[in-house]
Amino acid sequence: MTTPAEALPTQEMLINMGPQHPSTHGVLRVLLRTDGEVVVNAKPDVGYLHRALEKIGERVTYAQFMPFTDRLDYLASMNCNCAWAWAVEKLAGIEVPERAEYIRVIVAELNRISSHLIAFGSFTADMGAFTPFLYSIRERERVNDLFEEICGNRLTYNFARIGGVSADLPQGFLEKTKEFLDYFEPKIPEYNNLISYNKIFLHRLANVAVVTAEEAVAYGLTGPNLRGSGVAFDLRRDEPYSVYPKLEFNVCVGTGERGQVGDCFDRYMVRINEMRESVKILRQAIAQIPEGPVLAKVPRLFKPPAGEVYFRSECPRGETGFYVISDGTVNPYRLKIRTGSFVTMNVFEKVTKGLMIADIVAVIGSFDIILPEIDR
Amino acid sequence: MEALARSLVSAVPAIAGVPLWTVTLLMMVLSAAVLLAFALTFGGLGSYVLRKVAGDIQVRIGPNRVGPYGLLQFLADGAKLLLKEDIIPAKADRFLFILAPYLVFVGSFAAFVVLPFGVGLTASDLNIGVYYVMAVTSLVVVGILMAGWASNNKWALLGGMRAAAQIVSYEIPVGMAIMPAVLIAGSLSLQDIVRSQGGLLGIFGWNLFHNPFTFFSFFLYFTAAQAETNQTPFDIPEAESELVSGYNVEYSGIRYAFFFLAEFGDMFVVAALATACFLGGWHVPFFRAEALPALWGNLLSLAVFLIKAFALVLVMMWVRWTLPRLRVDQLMRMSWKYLVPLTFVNLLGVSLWLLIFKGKGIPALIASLIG
Amino acid sequence: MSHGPAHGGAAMSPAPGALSPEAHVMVGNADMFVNWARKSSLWYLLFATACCGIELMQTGASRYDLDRFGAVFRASPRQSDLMIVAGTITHKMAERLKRLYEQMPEPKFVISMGSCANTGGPFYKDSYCVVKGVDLLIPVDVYVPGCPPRPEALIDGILKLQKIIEQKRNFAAKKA
Amino acid sequence: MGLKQYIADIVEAVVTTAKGMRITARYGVDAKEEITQQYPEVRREPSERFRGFLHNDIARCTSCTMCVKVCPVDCISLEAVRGADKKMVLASYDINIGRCMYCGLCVEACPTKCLTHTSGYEKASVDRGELILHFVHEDPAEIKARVAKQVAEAAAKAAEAAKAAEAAKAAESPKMTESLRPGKAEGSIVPAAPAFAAAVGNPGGGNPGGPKAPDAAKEEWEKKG
Amino acid sequence: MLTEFATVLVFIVLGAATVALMLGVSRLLQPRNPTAVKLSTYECGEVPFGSSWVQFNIRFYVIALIFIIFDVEVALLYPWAVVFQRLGLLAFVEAFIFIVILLAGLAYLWKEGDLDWVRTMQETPPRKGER
Amino acid sequence: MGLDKLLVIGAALFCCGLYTILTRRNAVAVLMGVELVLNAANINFVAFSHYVSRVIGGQIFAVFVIVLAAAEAAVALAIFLRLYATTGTVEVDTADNLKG
Amino acid sequence: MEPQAIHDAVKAKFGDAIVELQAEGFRPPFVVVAPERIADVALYLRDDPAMLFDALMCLSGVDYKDRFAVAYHLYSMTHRHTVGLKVFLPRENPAVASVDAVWPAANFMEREAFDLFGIDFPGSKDLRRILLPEDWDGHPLRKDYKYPEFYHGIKV
Amino acid sequence: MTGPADLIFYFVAALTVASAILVATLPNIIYSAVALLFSFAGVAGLYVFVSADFLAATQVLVYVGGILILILFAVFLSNRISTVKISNPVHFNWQAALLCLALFGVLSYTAVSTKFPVKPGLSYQPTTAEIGELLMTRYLLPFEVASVLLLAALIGAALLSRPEGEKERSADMEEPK
Ligand code: SF4
Ligand code: SF4
Ligand code: SF4
Repeated sequence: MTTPAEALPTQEMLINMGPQHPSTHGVLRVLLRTDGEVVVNAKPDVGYLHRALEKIGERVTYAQFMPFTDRLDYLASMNCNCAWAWAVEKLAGIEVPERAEYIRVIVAELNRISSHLIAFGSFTADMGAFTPFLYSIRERERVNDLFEEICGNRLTYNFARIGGVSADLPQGFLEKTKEFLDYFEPKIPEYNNLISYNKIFLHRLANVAVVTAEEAVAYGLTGPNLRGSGVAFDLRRDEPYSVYPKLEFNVCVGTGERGQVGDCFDRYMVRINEMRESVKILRQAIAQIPEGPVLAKVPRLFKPPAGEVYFRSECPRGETGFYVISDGTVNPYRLKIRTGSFVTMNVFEKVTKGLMIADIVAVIGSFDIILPEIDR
Repeated sequence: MEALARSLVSAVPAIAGVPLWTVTLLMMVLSAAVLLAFALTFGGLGSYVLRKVAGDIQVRIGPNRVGPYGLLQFLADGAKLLLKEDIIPAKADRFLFILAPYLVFVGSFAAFVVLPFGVGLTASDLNIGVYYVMAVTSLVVVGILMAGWASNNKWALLGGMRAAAQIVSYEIPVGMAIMPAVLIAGSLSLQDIVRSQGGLLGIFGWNLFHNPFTFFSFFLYFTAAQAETNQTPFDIPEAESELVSGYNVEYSGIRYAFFFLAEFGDMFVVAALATACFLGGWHVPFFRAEALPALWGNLLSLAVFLIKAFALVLVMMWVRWTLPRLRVDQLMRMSWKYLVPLTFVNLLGVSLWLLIFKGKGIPALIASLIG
Repeated sequence: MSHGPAHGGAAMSPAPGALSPEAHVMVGNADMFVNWARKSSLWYLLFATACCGIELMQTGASRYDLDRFGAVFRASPRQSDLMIVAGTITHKMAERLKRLYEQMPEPKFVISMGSCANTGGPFYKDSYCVVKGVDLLIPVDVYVPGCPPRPEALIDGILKLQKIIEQKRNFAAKKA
Repeated sequence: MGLKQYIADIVEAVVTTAKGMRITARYGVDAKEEITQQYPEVRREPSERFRGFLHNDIARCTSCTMCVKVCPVDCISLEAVRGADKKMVLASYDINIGRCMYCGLCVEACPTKCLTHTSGYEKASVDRGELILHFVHEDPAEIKARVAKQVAEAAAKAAEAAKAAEAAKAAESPKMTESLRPGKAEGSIVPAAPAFAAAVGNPGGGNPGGPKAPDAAKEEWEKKG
Repeated sequence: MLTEFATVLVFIVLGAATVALMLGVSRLLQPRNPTAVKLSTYECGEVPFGSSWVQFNIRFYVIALIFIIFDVEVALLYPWAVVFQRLGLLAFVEAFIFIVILLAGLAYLWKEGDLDWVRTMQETPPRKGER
Repeated sequence: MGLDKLLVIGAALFCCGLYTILTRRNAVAVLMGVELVLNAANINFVAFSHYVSRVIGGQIFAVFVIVLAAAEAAVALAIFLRLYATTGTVEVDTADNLKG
Repeated sequence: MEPQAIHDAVKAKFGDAIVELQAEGFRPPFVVVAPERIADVALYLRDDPAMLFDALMCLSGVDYKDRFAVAYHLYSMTHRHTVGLKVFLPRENPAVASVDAVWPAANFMEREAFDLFGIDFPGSKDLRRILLPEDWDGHPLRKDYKYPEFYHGIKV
Repeated sequence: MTGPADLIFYFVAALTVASAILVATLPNIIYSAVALLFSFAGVAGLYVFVSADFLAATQVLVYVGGILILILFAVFLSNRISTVKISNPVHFNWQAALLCLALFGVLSYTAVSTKFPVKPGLSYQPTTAEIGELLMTRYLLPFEVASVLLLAALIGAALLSRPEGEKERSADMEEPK
């Protein structure tokens, strides 16, 4: 350090951001190499919440794994529930009653709303505005109430079953859902007024951490993060499953409204708009839902035929894929879970080069990652 | 103060023998103690109000269990902090770590000296009042910078650096935005400034309505002051979601409490300054408090001043709970590219106005037109 | 802010040796006051790892509003009194948890929230990397069962903790 | 950046801020918007389907072990002995609600519907041992002994009634403990609740005393299972 | 004037004394149990890398440099503000020149980009439409 | 508090400043010394103006000295920064060497 | 394009490097590739205008008791078709060339497979444990994994 | 009112001088800077005693709030405390010390022995207005020159501190796993 060439006016700092940090959305650890406020390099370090779900999957039965999918992405447990059910049904070729499919779509979309609400809320909280966060949770509480009514839990639902859902909708559920939708729909423009188009907020997000469409595809981004980069790809539309083909909805994409396509603001806006679309889907689903049974006959000791299936579905954080290998016994032979957040983390290091520390927070928030999905 | 002491000595025969300076000193200490108590309570109650306001805005209740309506919350918080272990990290620079809270607290508390709480209620009406406040608050910067550096913690260092750069940048607009009041009053003394805003129904004499430029000045000042006190959207030095808790991240227990108190003290000083310079200070709307007997006049004007100042504090909190946070570079940009030029232009505007209209404001002009 | 109590506390500092009845009362009062302050101002460390963290957030949010009890979150352990371990603790995380706990100033309390923190919960049986209960790492004051515990349950846990704090003997114990 | 842009920026910032502040002000002023529920006083009744703590109506439980088998995390431990009338008699039925994930699989599986979710969810406790719910309140050893006696008596009766050879055969296996999970059976013979709590409890919350020594913690852990 | 400033001194002393007193009281009352880990530096639960006392980024510094110049300017303008009304046009013209000269400096810095924080080292990718 | 005492204080500050300038090799420390010297000068100005000349001119002078000091500090520290950036050291001797 | 057709096309191009097509019971079907050629096949699949598999959906390690496998699930955003690739690796020193140069998405997934199965991916830009601590023993998703007793003094 | 005022004066004077001595002698440059803070503040206090209230505030504003912060920044910026204890080596320098002491002796002797034409009857007047007026009238030229000087300093400082080219980075910390 004594030779002049080395001793330069600034020195890089190596900072641990996380695992306990208010805005790493859990226990993500980011290793920041900064030059003052400018981040030279940000390496994500994950695994602090690795709970061995895949190993557990090999040791429990197909039905028993259902509650664990709740914990896969706890902000969107319903989506994961249904994804697992769909995956196993695909593996075993089970026909699901239509009403069950509708119910699944309803709960999945409701959960998408509540998950995006958290994404929106925690993102704004990361940006320093704490109030919208609490508003979003206020709305979320109502969804939670609905869920509690339908399956008896607020967060970990364990609602779907292989071959259907665990119970029919309770009395008056659809009405209450409609009520919620009526309540919720005007909130979205309110959010926009409150914060989305706030000048400060815009400035914080526009043109920050741009992920181009090519990059997004190459890095395997999915879900809102992919769409935020302007790629109109939505599994619900492009690889339809369940009753989604019968439902009318738009695929929201980032438009570069206030900056470049694929910046943080686009990703954020995609989520806000998707909530609208979900409301639309829900209204249709509620109108269309048929009567009938909700659970197909599935033997108690369920043994799917041997085979390998990769099933993916559109979860709020991107594609959640289950790669299930069955050897014909009651347990999956191998279960690999591909999640949106895990893949997203891969691009993190690339897009954060040269940003500022405050932007790191914005990037984490705009990717809407969730740790159990990363670490499983 | 000395005159007061002299009159006291002559009025009360019992203390006639006591040297004048002792009485003066005692009175100083007394006034300081009163203000200290006020500053401390304000810190406590301010935090309570902050949480209540937050509660209201966030559709919840806020503290309501500790004491009636949660009013004793601040007492509990304070006592708890007092009884809490305070940690000086082993790697920290002990001396500076200990020194920093002193600087920060003293810097913010010393500003209370000149605040014109009422007709005659000023601890010491320095004739450089406004200027003095600006000067003495720079101690806070040094304190914060020191706290950040001494902690030997990267978040704290970043926070301290940010704080220093921020407060330093916003000192210019603050100083500039408040200058119109000085221009109008022709004095730096806060009491003079307040007095210059009397008359005209007590409202239209306010500098706020003096002319369009002063109107803008007020908002410029308020914005810059929000930044000087590290309130959202300018709270980057302690940005919870970025820097964990900024320059005070390593401070615990009572040491932390002093930063906290200083922050609220600053908030009050800023609001009081805005009140004094733009909102007519202790002038009671539609009423002349000076005309009342000294005691009542003082009490009434004190109440009015506090109400105005608290209202401003509330607005600050309201802003705080609404807006997101700026990024460092945007913060600097905002100061240097927006506030600084605007305050300069504004200052020229005010002075031009004063020049053209012979120091009269719009309401005065209208009044003279009418009658 | 805490001007008054400061003096009060100083006057009631530890009584030496055997307590006279008077001193007993005083120590008792001081204890009461101290405990009241501590229980009324439980600032919790923002430490959430998994699903329970969401419930923790929702408990702090508008509907359940932990702030009512004077409990607000602090991001820095230096300023917090209470650690609510909300969520799964893996072995990779264990050391960090311990360090964070250690870095909190005395007196400090721990609530273990949810099955994962209590016993490892859903990951008790088959998971190779989950710590089977945070009490293996740090002393826990209150266990709140649930997966995740409802916000009410967590508040119940906090109330329970407040009761525990109420019974603490600070001054008498300090001398002993 | 032209002057026009400059002014437009300022105006936009002011306008959007004002918009946001109007919204927060509305919420701030409107008391009706407040949604806080004052929990300890106002306890929100959970929905009908709420999956709270488990409850076993042991009178109806047939010790069929379905619940134990279906539970993914082994939090039910059940011991039963075959009674005199060939029915199983529960010797102990414990649910570790500190480990349970409230998934409801066991309830779904229970054939007699005696296992139910209650709407209870508050059970904050200072001791991990308290989180194990015991549904059979007698000492399992006693029950076993009693049942064994009954069985023996029954067997004796049977022996009296039946042929001597058969009677002798019956006497060879006086009791038969149903160990559901072979590995667990030893561990699941827990002492009665109070004794257990006393054995592992950390009296008074054990704070602030710094962390427990790792050995002690480990021991405790082993005890708690 | 001396008494007035003496009040300031009293305030400062009293303020400092309060801090000292509270620290002292707290010291008496607080439980203390310093351990090595407790005294270690907090960094989100990790062991920090090295010390945080590193050289810092230059940008903060440039801001301070600019600040000090303007600070002095503000200091010079205050006496002007006090006498402005008395002196009238003369004062206005003088201050105008004074301010304009410094604003010119600010404009120069603005144009040269010295007021901009080093924003980012990211190159901005070209605009891409939807595909 | 008389003129002589103030002058002695001024002298003391001046000497401290001088000592700092003479002994320190760190450029920033040297700057600190310079500031002390300037302060000493200011004290003298003000003291004389207060006790002797009775006009405020001395204070004006002091104001200008402060202005100068600020400008000097800004430029000096900027130079120092530049120096540091190019040579990697803050020691004044080294700077001398590099010059030659 | 149907997997069968894809298989045929790849087979035509790479010949022996393509071992078989696992179709029955496999959704999507797998084209089994010899481990040595995986990088070439991947590159071909990504760049050939008829294939354009620009997205690697999933990369998973599998332990088939007698051997390991790495399964790649590919998707083409352009043609909207999907196929699986699979390579079988020996149990001893399983290693297959990294494809993170082809699909950057592979990096994290390969790290995961490395972490949990101990499959080596030579050529990867950054192959470290990802989920487990650096000093963890063994690769837990292997079928023969023994749970450790203690980790850093804490019972597992 | 001589008693207490004198006492305070001596106290402030002692503070100023003592801090100045610490500035000169403390080995740690950051502590030097802190001592400088007190020295500056003390000088401001002294100004009050010579009826220079505006100057006192300016002293605090510019020196403490400006120059000192600049100095602190400079110290933080330029020193690698991670490796070297911040400081500059102070070898106690006999010659310099002697020189300074001698100088001090001469100066203070002169100060004490010279009979300055001290005018009797001290007055403490607010000075701001007077300063303002003088600045606008008699010292107009210096006032405007000051602005040009500040402009020059501003531009000069900015030019000098502008980073040129790509900085090389020094990474003396191990990249952790
Ligand atoms: S206890 Fe349940 S809800 Fe809580 S973290 Fe563990 S799995 Fe998630
Ligand atoms: S609810 Fe689930 S975890 Fe709990 S005992 Fe029943 S099956 Fe086991
Ligand atoms: S499933 Fe029901 S009946 Fe069977 S053992 Fe369990 S609780 Fe008893």
